[in-house]
Amino acid sequence: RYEPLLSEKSSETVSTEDGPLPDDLTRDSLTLPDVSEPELARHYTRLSQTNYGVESGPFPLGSCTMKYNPSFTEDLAASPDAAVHPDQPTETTQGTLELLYRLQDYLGRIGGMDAVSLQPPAGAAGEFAGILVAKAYHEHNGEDRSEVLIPESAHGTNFASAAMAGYDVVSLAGDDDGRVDLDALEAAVGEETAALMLTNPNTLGLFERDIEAIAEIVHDAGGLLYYDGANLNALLGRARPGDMGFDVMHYNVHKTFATPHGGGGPGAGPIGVTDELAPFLPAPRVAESGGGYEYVDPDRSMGKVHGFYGNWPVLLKAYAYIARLGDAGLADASAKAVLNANYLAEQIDYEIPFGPFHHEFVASAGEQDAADVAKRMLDYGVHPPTTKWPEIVPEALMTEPTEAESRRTLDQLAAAFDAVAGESDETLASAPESTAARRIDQVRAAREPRLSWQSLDE
Amino acid sequence: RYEPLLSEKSSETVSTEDGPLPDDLTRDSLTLPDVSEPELARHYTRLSQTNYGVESGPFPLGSCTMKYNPSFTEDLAASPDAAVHPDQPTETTQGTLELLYRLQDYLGRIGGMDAVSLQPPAGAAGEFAGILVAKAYHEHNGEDRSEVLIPESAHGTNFASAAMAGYDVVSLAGDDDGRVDLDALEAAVGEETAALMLTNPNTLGLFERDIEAIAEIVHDAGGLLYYDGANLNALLGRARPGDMGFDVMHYNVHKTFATPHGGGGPGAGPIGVTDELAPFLPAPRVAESGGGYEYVDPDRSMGKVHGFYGNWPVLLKAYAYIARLGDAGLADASAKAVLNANYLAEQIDYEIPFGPFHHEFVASAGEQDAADVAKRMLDYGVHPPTTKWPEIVPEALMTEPTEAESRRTLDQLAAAFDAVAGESDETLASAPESTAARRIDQVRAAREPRLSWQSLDE
Amino acid sequence: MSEDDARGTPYAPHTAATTAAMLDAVGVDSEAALFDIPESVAFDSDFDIPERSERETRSHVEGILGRNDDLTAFLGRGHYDHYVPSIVDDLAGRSEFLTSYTQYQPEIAQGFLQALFEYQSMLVELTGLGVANCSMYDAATALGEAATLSQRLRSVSGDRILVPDLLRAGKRAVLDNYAAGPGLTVETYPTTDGNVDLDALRGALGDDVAMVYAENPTVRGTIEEGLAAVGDAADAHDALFCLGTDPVAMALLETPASVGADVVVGDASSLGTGTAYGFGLGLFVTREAYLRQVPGRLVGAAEDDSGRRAYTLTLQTREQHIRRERATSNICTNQAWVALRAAMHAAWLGPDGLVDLAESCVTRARDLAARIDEISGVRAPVHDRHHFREFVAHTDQPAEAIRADLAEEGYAVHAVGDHEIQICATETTERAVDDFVDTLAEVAR
Amino acid sequence: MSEDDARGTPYAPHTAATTAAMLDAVGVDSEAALFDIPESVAFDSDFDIPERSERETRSHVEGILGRNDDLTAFLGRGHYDHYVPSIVDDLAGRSEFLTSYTQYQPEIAQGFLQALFEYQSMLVELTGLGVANCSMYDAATALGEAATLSQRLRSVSGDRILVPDLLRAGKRAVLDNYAAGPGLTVETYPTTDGNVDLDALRGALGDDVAMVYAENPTVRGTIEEGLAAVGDAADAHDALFCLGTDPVAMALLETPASVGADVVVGDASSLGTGTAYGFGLGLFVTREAYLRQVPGRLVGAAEDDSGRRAYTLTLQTREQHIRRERATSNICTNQAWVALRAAMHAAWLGPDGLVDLAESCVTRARDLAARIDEISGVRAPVHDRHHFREFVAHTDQPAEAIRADLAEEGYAVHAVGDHEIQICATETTERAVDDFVDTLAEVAR
Repeated sequence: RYEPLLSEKSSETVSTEDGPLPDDLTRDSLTLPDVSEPELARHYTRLSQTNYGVESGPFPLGSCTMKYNPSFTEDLAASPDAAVHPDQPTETTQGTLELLYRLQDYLGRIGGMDAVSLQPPAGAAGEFAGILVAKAYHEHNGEDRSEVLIPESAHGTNFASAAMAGYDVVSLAGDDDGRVDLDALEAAVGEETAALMLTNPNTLGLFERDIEAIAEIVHDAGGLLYYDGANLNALLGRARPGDMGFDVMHYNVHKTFATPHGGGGPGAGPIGVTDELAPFLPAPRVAESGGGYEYVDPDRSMGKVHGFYGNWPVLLKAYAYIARLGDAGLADASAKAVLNANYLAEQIDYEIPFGPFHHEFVASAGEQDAADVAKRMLDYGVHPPTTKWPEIVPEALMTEPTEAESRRTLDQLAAAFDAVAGESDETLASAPESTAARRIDQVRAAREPRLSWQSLDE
Repeated sequence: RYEPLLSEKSSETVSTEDGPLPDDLTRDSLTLPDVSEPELARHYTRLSQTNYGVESGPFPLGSCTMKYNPSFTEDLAASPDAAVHPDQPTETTQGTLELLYRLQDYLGRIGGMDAVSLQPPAGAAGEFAGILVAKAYHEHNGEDRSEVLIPESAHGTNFASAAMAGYDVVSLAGDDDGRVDLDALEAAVGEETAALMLTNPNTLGLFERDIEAIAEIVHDAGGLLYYDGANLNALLGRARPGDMGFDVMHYNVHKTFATPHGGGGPGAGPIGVTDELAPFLPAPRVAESGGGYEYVDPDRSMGKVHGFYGNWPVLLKAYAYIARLGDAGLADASAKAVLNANYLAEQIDYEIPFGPFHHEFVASAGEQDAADVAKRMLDYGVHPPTTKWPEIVPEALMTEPTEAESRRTLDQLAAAFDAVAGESDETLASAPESTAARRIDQVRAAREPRLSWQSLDE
Repeated sequence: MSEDDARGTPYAPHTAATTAAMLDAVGVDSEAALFDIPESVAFDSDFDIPERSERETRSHVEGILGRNDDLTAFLGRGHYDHYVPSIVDDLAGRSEFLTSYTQYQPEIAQGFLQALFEYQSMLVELTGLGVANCSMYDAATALGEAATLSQRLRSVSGDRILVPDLLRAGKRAVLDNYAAGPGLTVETYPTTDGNVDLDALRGALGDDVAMVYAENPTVRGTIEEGLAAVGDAADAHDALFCLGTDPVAMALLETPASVGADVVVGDASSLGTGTAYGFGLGLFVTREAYLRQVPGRLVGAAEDDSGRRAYTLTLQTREQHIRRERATSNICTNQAWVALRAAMHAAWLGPDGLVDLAESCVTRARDLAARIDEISGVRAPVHDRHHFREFVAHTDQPAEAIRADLAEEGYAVHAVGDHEIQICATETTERAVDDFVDTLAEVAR
Repeated sequence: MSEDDARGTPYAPHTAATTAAMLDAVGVDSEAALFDIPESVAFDSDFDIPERSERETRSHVEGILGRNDDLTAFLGRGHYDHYVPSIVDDLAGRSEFLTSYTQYQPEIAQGFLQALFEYQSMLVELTGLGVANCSMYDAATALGEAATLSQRLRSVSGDRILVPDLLRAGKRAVLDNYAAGPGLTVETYPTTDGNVDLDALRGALGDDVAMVYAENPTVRGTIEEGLAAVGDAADAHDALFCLGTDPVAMALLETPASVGADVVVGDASSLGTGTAYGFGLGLFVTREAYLRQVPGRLVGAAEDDSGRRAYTLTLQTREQHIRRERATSNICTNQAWVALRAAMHAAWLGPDGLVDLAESCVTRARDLAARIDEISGVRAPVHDRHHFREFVAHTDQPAEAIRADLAEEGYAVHAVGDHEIQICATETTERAVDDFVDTLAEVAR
């Protein structure tokens, strides 16, 4: 089932001479694949057949929330009315602005935040924007704080985003129960503390029960509390970051609001803030004005994190999802996500050291290599969990079935887990055997990088 | 990779009591599968993965013309402007009527016909309608002719359609070269002859070189000449049925004009006729009138073959295809279809007894069983040709690659043919071995019919 | 592929060089040399059809379609608009389904076969009868096929087909053509207040009747109240009882089996397709006893060599490609993909959703009729019956004038009598109902 | 699934009975019992967001979007509308692509990996440079990443970034934020008649410059004529030369490699996406020497256990999920699916089609400028340069008034100066050009 590269099918070199430009302004020629539409259709159809999506089967990737992506939101995003140029005057794009305004409003209500910016084009961009908001706030207050505190078990993006914003990162060890260690926090916090970034429930699926105490400690030191929205799917309608004391947060719309992951993107990472931080949000935001909508630049905006207004089609899909589900649907989505995680955990043999967890749990592969367990699970026709992270659980199998799975599918997943749990290291090491590609030599791929078809000839 | 039936996943019985109707007008309950949208999406995604389409690989089904179906025509068919109720007043559906009018016109030019009806919803319906037009014509002329002549090698629908119209079918043996035997025709034709139905090129891919003599013989006897448009894809821009002396014809838009086969349908089978037969066409037709369009019933219409106006979305796609290709594209499609058939024939080992052929050829599997050859070809990842028909070629492999295939794909196809040609009967009999289902016991399926999931419990 | 560069079909991959090489391999020096067409019938002119880029073609066709007026259609009478969920387009549009062929190689067509098997099964549940085929063209041709079926059954004699006097003209015209071949004549029986006039039907019946046809709901939207008696009356004369209906109606109304129907026909495109200018999906369901005489394709469960369940087209000896002029029908290409869509839509709704939808067809028609009845100059419904989706209203003004005035205002209704309009209400026109009622009140006075 | 029957998310399969059984299996008696949330932070109110059926939601959202005016936009300046063939939607919309995750399990993600590898390869051909990543968010963030890259290279020192004075404000604002972290300052250099003022740039350069940024075509649509000299000037001070462009322009203009570019950034969503309110696809291509410092994901060719070629994400130790605060960037979710679409579109066009499209960008702008230059009260193009897609026109009337008057008439242009409007012409506005010119002639006099 090997599908040749486009370049291996047919390639053509076209001269750019005799065109409308003088030769010294043009390239000499262009060489690219040259295939007909029927060949193109087969090429990508076949490629798709070796790719696994949410509609292919269960996809219990912890922290990634691979929930079902409703088809109707794609239709709406493809609507000609949604195809607007960003420089069109706002009086002619009232529909677009109204939708963005409504989404700002809905997200604010869902997160318990006073003001929302939709500009960040992904979760990490939301972190970067949110931290820059915090930085602008501190600077406006004449404070030059240099550190961002981040629990050891947090998403890697937290660390990278804080660093990109120019902060020193202080990593916080957790307590024995897998949560923030208040003593360690007290010890780390201080006048250099710009913010603490926290996911809640955390990456073990545990709710940070001491969140109010945490907020108090950080706030007392003059720091801000940043909420990483990656796990918001656990809490919809049950708890809101704003009510817990968070000052800034980002939403991962492809995790919480069912926009498709697209093989890695696009996402969108709106941020929400308290009133106090609203003047520092990215420019512009949508405001209501005399029955219509307009863009306004926040007074002390931190600037921009996207050349235009962010990932509009993704935001549109997220709005449609929220408008479809409403209060009852959103709360039910979280309830079923948590029920599914707990039910699945109940069925599998691997040990789960921490709990009570919510929408995801982290099992330990014990003596087995978690990465090998994942490869072997592919042979059972299911997607494996996230592996080897967070490191607090040895050989972690970070599992999040989402609300979309039926009991029947959860039972199948459990059967796959348990079958692999009983297999030998040799079997695991040689897995997968039933996939389009067998185990791939990643070490060599990195040692001898070949990143284009041009490099294959070398 | 077995995918359970919907009914095996989840089933629910719903009572219809307490509804808006008295109980004596309603059923008691309804039992149907009850699955969520994510489960539904996976069900049909998985089913699709066991199905082979034109974008899966080569599809050289002789006589079926599995050409590439351009994606953009689907978008046009899904346009909200195309979603019109058939009873809307015609002054409000001028767009729909204009498109139908233009298609009537284009098809007339392509077939060399004076008048076209778009009503028949498939090729066989076109045959039925065309023969009824002929019948109405004869009856109008006070003639009560009882027979339709059909070459032995014709499509089965020709026989069935003539019979459905109340005609006796007279089957004509072919000559040694695989064409109409003029002597046999002379012998068969007479005052009972209502029509001769003919495909040209015929099912062996051969052009009926004596078509003018054939027309003369039939016309001299007072009969009409009917053109089965199944093989029109061979002739676009090179020859037209109307110019050959045909009086009535049908077009298979899913063969010639690239509308998708849809796993068996829908198709559309417009018919074209000479001026003489135009008054007998199905009612209504679209006519131009004062810059607009209207429906008119032909004076002596044979009636209707579809409750409304035929398969509108299919007609729309066919129009879009013709409008895209234009003269040059249509002629090139035929040229490349014929080139591909001849090139492929050149590469394969199986004997091809008749020629020169056009867009398709019929090879003989010789000592092998053609049906087994087909099953074995599946193991090579290609779709096999049509088999065991026409019967004039022993163990026929009726092969039509269409214009869509590249030389590279034709070489792959030839390799599959040739590999199978060298294999043993045992290997062939146990094929396929690499498909989602192995060889299926059709005899038992027919002997013990189980046609619903309800029957599986019995 | 480029716009300025078209030299032939964009859907063939041949470069000039490949074409030359292939001609070489074949041993000819031009494409023309491959055509064995006598000079005297060769076409050496043009169709005069311009070629266009994909973008230009879209723009051209969209321009034409844009000339349709944007009406809100309260129209029914055999073609109904129900909301089709996006997922149907998404899944049915997958090329493995859309571009596949009839399942003559079942080993690589299991997916479509299973989907059609499920479609058949849902119709079996909805009708209570044993055998559903996997589609005819539309309701009219399915009715025609039912008539010819009656002629192939040894248990049935006679050459008269009885249909209601209100039968839609297009359906009747198709039936006439199907009936003529085997020498059947079609006659009407009277209706009373929209429904079968049972006494009159009994009077028209005789042993020379091969089939009695009735519809539920009727073309005027009324729900029949004595279908079992119609079935009994037909049965008493060894005539088939053929019932016309649709899958949404069947989800709520008496099952065809329970009223003695021998054949059920109708249009199932009310699921999965929406308004498409009469584009249909002929459903055809009958008793198991008539299995060998069923027209069209049938999917059956089977086993493969490894003993696992598989699906296949079956009983093909009934069909034209094998039995030729002795086939049960000439149908070959059918509406398989439309059936796939209908099955998807039904599965999406589930039994709850389907029953809810059917109930809303009753309540929407009832509620709209009640509102319209308040309008001065209009009386609705004309028929003192329960209704499904649609109803007839009496107008003091000429119906044709009302229809035309409404069209001016952007609404379409049927004019079905000198002073009778017919109105259909489904969820897709929900948002327009208030304005429609106001507009009707204005034009009707 | 039914409209009247919503009780929660339609995208979870649980019936009440299953939920109960599952709670039972877990050993709790309610869903609430599964939540470990302190009372004091529990949310016990409502969002006050109504639930809607799919049909109602579509209607609701379409209603909102319908409030956008139907303008013909002659707009560019970084976001361009080229015709995207249907097949791109069809293929990219396949759920195996659209709903898949980042390819951390390459064995079941070969299709997407190969497509991204092909995307990278096409960019390598277009730029002439060795390493393309498989996407950033947009042109602005790609430029920001280029700036931070300059700080990670040992061969580069300095903390000043030079950008043209005409740089779009939004891009500049993003760059400022990316630059601030590593302590870079962004400064502008002057342009002359739209293009780089080489002498002025040379004057601004010094060994404290880390990167020089230029665009080709420029934001005003002019084509640079001396980029190799810009590259040389930057090189003389060991500064990176970063070039902003897009894949359509690169098909025709001098290759970035040939003018000495070290990094190429820009927006590739001009292929595959069309107008989408600034939705972008950041392209990022650089020299092989900088490979280990590249931000974002990279797909590489590899072998699997059976020795066959396979593809995988590679060099992941550069990335945040492994290297955390020492990563080359924080980017995680990128624009992979948009890159897939761009690659499909490029493959559909082929080299012929892509060069044709690029040439039409030159001729359409030139021809439209010439026609507009005929209009009384307008002079075009303002810059005495070759143009790509767009150009600036001088208007005797205030530009803002012209812009507003055109908007009234259904046309959008940029007002870029007191008496300067900017106009972009691609194939998608072809049919509107005549009317647009007439309208401009009316409002401009």
